[in-house]
Amino acid sequence: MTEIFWLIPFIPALSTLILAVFGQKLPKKYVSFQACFAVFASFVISVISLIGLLQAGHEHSTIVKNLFSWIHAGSFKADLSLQLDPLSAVMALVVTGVGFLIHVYSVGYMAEDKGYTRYFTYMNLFTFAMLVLVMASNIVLMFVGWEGVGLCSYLLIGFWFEKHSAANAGKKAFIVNRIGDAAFLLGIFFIFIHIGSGEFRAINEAIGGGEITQSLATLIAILLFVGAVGKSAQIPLYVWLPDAMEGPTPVSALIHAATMVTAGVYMVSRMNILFTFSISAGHIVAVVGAVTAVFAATMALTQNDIKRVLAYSTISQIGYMFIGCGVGAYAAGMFHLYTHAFFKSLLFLAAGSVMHALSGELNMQKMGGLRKYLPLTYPTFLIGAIAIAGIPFLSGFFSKDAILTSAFASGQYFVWGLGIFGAVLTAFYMFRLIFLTFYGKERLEPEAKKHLHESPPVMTIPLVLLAFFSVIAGYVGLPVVFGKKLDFFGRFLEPVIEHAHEVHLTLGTEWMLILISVAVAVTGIYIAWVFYIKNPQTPHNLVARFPGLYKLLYNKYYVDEIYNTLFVNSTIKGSEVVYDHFDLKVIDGAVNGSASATNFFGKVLSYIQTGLIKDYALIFLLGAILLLGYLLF
Amino acid sequence: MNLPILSIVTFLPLAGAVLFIFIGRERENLLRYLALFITIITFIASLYLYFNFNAQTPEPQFVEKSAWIGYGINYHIGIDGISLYLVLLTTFLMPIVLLSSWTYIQSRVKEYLIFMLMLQTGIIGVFVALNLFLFYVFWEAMLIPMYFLIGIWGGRRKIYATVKFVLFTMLGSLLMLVAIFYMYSLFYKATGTYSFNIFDYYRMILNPNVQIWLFLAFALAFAIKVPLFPFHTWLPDAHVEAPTAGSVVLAAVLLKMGTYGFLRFALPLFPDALQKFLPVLAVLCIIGIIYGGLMALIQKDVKSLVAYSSVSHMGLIMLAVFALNIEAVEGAIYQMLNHGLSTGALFLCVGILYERAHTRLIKEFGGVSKQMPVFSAFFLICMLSSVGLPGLNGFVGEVLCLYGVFKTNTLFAILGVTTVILAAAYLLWMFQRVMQGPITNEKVFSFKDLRVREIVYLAPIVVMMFWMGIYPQTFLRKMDVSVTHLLNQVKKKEAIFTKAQKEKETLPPSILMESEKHTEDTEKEEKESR
Amino acid sequence: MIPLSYFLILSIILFVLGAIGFFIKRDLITQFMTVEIMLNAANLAFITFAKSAGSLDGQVIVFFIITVAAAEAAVGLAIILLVYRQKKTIKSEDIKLMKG
Amino acid sequence: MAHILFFLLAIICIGSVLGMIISKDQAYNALFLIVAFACMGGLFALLDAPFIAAVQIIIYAGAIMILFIFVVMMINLRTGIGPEKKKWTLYFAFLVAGVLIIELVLTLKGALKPISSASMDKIGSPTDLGRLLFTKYLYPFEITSILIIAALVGAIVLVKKRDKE
Amino acid sequence: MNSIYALSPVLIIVAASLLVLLLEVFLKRENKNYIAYISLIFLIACAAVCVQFWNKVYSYFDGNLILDNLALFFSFILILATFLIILISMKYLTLQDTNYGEYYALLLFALSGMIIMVSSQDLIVIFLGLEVLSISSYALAGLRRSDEKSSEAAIKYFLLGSFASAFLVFGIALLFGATQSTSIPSIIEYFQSESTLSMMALVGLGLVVVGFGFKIAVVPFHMWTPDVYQGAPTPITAFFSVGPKAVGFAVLLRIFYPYFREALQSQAIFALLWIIAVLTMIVGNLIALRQTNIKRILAYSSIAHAGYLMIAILAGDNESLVFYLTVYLFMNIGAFASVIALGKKDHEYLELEDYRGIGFKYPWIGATFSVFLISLAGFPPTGGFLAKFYVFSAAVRQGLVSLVIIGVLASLVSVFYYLRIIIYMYMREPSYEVDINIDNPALFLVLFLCLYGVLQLGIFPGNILVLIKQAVGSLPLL
Repeated sequence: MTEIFWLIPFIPALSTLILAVFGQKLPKKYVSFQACFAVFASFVISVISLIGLLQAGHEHSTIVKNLFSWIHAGSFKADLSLQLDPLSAVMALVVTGVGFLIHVYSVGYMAEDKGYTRYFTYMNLFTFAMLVLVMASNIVLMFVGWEGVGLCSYLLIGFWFEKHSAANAGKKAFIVNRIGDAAFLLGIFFIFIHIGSGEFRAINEAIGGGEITQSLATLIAILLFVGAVGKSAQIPLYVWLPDAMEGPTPVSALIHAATMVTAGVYMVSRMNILFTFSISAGHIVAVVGAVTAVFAATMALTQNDIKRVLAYSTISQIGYMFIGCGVGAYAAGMFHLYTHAFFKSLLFLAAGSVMHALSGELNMQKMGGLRKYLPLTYPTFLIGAIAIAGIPFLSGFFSKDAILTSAFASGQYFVWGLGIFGAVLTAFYMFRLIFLTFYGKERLEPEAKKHLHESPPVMTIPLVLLAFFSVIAGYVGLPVVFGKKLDFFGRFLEPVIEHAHEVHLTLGTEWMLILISVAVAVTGIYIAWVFYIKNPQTPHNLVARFPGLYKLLYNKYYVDEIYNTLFVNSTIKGSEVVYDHFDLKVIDGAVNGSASATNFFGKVLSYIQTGLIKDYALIFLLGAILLLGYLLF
Repeated sequence: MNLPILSIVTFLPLAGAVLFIFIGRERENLLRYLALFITIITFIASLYLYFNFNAQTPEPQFVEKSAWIGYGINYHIGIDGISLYLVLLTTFLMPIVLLSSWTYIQSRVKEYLIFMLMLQTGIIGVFVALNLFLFYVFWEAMLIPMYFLIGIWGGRRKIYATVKFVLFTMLGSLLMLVAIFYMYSLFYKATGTYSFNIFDYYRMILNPNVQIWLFLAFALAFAIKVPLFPFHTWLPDAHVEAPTAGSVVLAAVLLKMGTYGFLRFALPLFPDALQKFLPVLAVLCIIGIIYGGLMALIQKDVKSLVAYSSVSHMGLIMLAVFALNIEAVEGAIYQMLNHGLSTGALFLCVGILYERAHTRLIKEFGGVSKQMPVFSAFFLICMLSSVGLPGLNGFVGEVLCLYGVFKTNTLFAILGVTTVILAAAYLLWMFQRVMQGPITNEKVFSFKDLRVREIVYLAPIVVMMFWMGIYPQTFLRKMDVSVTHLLNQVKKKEAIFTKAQKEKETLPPSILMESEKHTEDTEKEEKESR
Repeated sequence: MIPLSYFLILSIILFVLGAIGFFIKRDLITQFMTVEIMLNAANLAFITFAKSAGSLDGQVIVFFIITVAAAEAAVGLAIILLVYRQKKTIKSEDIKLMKG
Repeated sequence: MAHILFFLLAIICIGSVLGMIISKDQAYNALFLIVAFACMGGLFALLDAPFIAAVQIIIYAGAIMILFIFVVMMINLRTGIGPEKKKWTLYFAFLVAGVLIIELVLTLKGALKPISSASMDKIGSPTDLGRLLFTKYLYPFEITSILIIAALVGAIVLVKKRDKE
Repeated sequence: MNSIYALSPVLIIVAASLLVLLLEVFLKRENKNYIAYISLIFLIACAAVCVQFWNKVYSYFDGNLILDNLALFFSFILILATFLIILISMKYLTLQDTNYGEYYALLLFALSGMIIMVSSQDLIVIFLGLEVLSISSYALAGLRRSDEKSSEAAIKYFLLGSFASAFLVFGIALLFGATQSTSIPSIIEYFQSESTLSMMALVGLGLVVVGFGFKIAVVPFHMWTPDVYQGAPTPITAFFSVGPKAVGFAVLLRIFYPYFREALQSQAIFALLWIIAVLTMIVGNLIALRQTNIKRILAYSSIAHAGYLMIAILAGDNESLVFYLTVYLFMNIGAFASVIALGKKDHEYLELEDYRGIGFKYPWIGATFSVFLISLAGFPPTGGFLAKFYVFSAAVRQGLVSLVIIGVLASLVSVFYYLRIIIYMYMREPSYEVDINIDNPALFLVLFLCLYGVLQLGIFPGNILVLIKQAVGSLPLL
């Protein structure tokens, strides 16, 4: 039954094709139906194959389907072959599951948009690319998906291309990603040169067999990780993600929260053997993740754009996932990825529903007290917030805790510390968001207030479902304190994830850690409550106290500005100078110069031709004289 | 097979051109349809070549050989796995090009079509010729129709552009001619027989000191054609001024003649000199890649932007050629085809815009997608294929090229990879400024979306892009053997020469490989010369 | 007996004088005359060589050269007349319609 | 005796050539030319070429020069035309002359063979000349006829008045 | 076979010219064309007679008249040239009122002179032939009496020409002094026998080169060319650019081919010719860049081509030389014929400006002219390319690589000004009306013939090459 798993990516592909070719002719209803159905179908199949895997058990937990040989040139062989194993199964499930819900949500959200068909085409295309990414059995094919999702994010961010900002954001996203991809490509080359194959299994065996040296492994790992940094918006390549919020909100939910941005994490766990093999690479991953987690969180503190806050939170959450991978707890990382998919997309969709209600308002300062107007959106949003803040018994809590625990266990206390600090911040800004939006006095535009309304069921139902999952999703991977065998998730992934650092902590420490993380979460929320409910003046006082710090945070550390001046503008200015003064003046000048020089000589010579007989005779005589002279001497 | 299929493919267009002379100039549509018909027939004929091509042998196939003028000048044509695709590319693009200029060319249609057809024969001839003389004849003859095409139907600075194009190209090719003569006389001295047959020349092992000069002459000619970095300035002018069709042919096929020349002549004939100059050339390629990209970034005219982009792309292709390993060379050939398709397609798109706006300045556009959604889809795909997005043709070639280069020299590859970023940068930026954003220039509101004709000629290219991106084996399969053979040739000759060098320190200008005996046509020459 | 080289030297001098004359004279007729001088110098040389070789060939050749001179004179003067009719001058400086 | 005669003729010859170069009046030039040719004839005689000498006097000094005189008269310029006045031109001319003379004279050394006295007396007699002319040099002789017709036609076609003019 | 028969080619031509002269007197002005037809018939007859002698080497008047294949081949070329010239002249003469019967007579005289030159080994005979040619040429140059330029051309050509022939005569004199002979074979013999050759002989040879250098217009003896070419009636210009050049090279071939075959390249004279060749190519092409008058452009181009031909002489490869001359005949006459085609009553269009848009107004003329120009520039698949190809490859085979490189660069320059004419014809919009007299069948016949010739020689030169092989095979190898 699992053999048909290879259909998973191709159903959306087919649907994309149909929509792309005939889309303009088809009725809206049908379009949305087909789009959603395609994703749903693949969802069903992935469920089936997951079950198949569970039955199959550990020994044959990896099925590879080689469709056809793609590129064969010399030693470079890459096939179009898909692979089903626990890792890809989980990812496929997340992608199709969450994807399906978001598709449904979009039906409502995009109802009035002119580019309706185009939107669903892109969405299906994205689903296809993402599935290829996760199910590829070799790294080149993975790269295909990798770039494919990049393309889709480009298209969907720039979906409203009439807006300069949207077009810009799309381009920015693509180019920044490309930087990572270039490194990724080099990594691939290294793998091919030294391992001779791109198949994951072959790579893993090779590394297991110690075919490559520690340092080489590190090099490759870092190159690949740069790719991941680009895709998953970590320092220093995170700058595109906040701008990506220019796209429709469901897009942000699907691509920039649930699936695509986490591809980096997936890739790292996919290559976990490599990353484990080279210790230093692991450290780098962990540190980058931790720093990003905090850094992004701090930027989230002062934002007023509801979606940007979520964007920064996404960055920081992915940071957590990388912490997990970095410290060798890939299962934890993946676990967080999986839970995060639910609650973060929930948050986005809820935010989208808020915007929908306020006819596109994004600024939290213009909201407040909405909870009575949005009876369904508010609780779902709240659930999401709680989940992400890491309050016990919701999904976020389990996954984040798993990560931090293993970070602590791995002895990288610095990382762990950052993680904890990040947790405080997370709790704070999430509840700042909640309070500013749903509590306090209404700061609405009168215009917006007129047609303030809860979203239609087609949008709210997905919210509810996601909220449900955000609550229960965590229970597939309970902490070890509840007994090893309850960590279904980790056990399920075991065949593909090797356990670098077995968690060996006393139960006491475990409990202690759990308490700490709970405590910080609560603190964060409390501070937020103090700031925005108890006495709302505090923020202003703080701003008054530390204006510099505030400006710094508010302007996101001026990173965008720095990048622009440092890379973008300098390149363009430089090129212009070179073009004007080198290309045109020197190179082309040489060409034209030689031509005009020739012409000039012609002119000079033509002066000799005076038209006077005597001069002609003179030249003649001179010629004769020289000739004779030459003969004589 | 008794039908001289290759000659038919080569000379059918020319025959058409001759036929045209006798058709009244006022019957323009008849002429157009006839030309289209001829080119399509040619394409079909060339498909025959593809399907009956035997991928197992490196030997040239569909060979036709007959005595012509004497002195080693024979009519000797054939194709191998390398030239096959370039021929196909040409025949495939020609009908498209004609369709693209269906309405754009309104004045002097007859002459236009005649020159187009002549051009096609010239180009195909270059790719199929196996006799150096024949090759040179086509190589030069091809200039004339191009000269007229740019010069008559070109833009404002058309005359400057076309003269620059012709003179620049001739500078190289004339020096190459001298080199050809030199080899000719060397061969004569070595064997006492005249021959221009490249297979005879392959058997010659030249003294490195001689090789250096000959190689430089050949390399210059081809480098100008490609164009390699310092010789590129004719390209933007020619592209900008040429009519759309001209630019397409120029970018898609003419530039390939340079790379093809390197593969067919410069590499196998002068391996030692090649080794000597490899670093220099590679560096030039690298500069070309980055420099071209940067220049493209800041062009104000869409066409010259694409022109510079092809400087960058061709740089990568040449770099791969010089990497001298199977992946790279196959990648290079594949990338030639890709570049042919994608850059050609980009020029077509620019042409479509130009037909509507009568300008190519980027700042005149903006928000065109809103008016022309279908067009923007096509444009997007072409652009992405040029960017090298996986799933489209560009990726396969690019990845093979870079991989091959990587194998021989990591540093070069790392520098070369920048093309991945730069290409994205300049093309996406251009796309954003032209197609996206709010509509600033009210002229844009009057734009009509693609006509059926335009879709008809863009669609096949796009289909090919996907095909070549998703199932490249169709093409890679058949070039394998030839490329391997080529590389072995290069290696083998080096080996033999070093052997000879060991034996005696003072070397004759040329040795002849003992292994093989004369090919039959040199024997014929012997008879003639007696 | 006069050494023949004298004659040769004389012929050379005459030849060169003729050449120079052609160069520094400014009227067509005299320029043509100088050419005649040059031809005669050549004649002198021929006859001297004939003498030295003791064969008659040289003299016969001279005979031909004289004929040539005559013929040239006929056409040449005709042309000069033609020019004069049109331009009303025989100054060679005035004949520079075409140059460059 | 012969020496004196030679030098006399030579000097007159050169002198008249110089005169021709210097003087402004074409008529004088023509006369100078006649003198020069006459001397040339004398020199021919000195070289045992009596027949050629005669021909020289008759054809050149006679026929051709008359032609020149005619033309000069027809044109009949009021003001004669002298040689170049520009200094540098003249210097240059002399320079050229010097160089050329030197070069040519240099060629002479060891070029001449001693005269074979045997053929002394016979040489130059009109009979031999005539015989030679109609045997060995028949072909060139015929050609001269073509030459002269051509010249004739050329001259006529150029100067003859056309009906319409 | 008796010598009268051997004289027949020359005699036929002369007879023709005399007949023409007679008819000129009796025929009325309007049907002067009959004269042309008669001369054409005679030319054909002459060619037919020449065919009889092919492949049999005769020598009469002890070597003064030899009818070897070389002589015959050149005679063919020259007769063909004259034939074409007469065809292009017919209409032209009536349009540009130069319609005298003497025109044809002189043309034929010139032809006879040339035939005499190519079919002789004796410098004196050659000199006489040269004079016949020159004198007729002087007259022909000045034949457009209505036009000042024409007579100016005549006087320039005449004075400088006679000046040059004085040098030639003096050179012959010196050679005679050194060798006691004027026949080329014995002179060559002298050059090869003498261990230390006397300066006199060498200088004599040098002066002979000067004399012929004038005729073939090589730098620095080329100064007359542009002016005379511009001033002379256009068909005559065409004639000058082909006939005398071919003859001059034929003579140089006779002198230098055997000479160089022996002591190749060590000779001072060789270096001299080398320099002359280079100068000629460079100067000719460079000055041509500046010209705006078609006839002047073609004049300078013909100078440049003389340079390429010198390369052939230096390479001692007569085959390529002769082939080049053959091609040159077709393409140059063709080019001039196209120029003539653009003329009307009492006016010729000779300035580049006049050529704006001609290519589309008169597509046939434009197309053919372009082909000739392309051939002159040396693009395949025209004869011009193959000709250059042979010359250069021969030179390279003789190791004259540097010379060839200069040659190709020079021809690169030449491409510019040839294409410039095409630019005017096709790529510039006409600024004023240009109307021409179209009904000129003879001319179009010539255009067609030349076009055919250029392409045939460019694509299938086989048969011609065979003939040429036979022709130069007859040269004496000492």
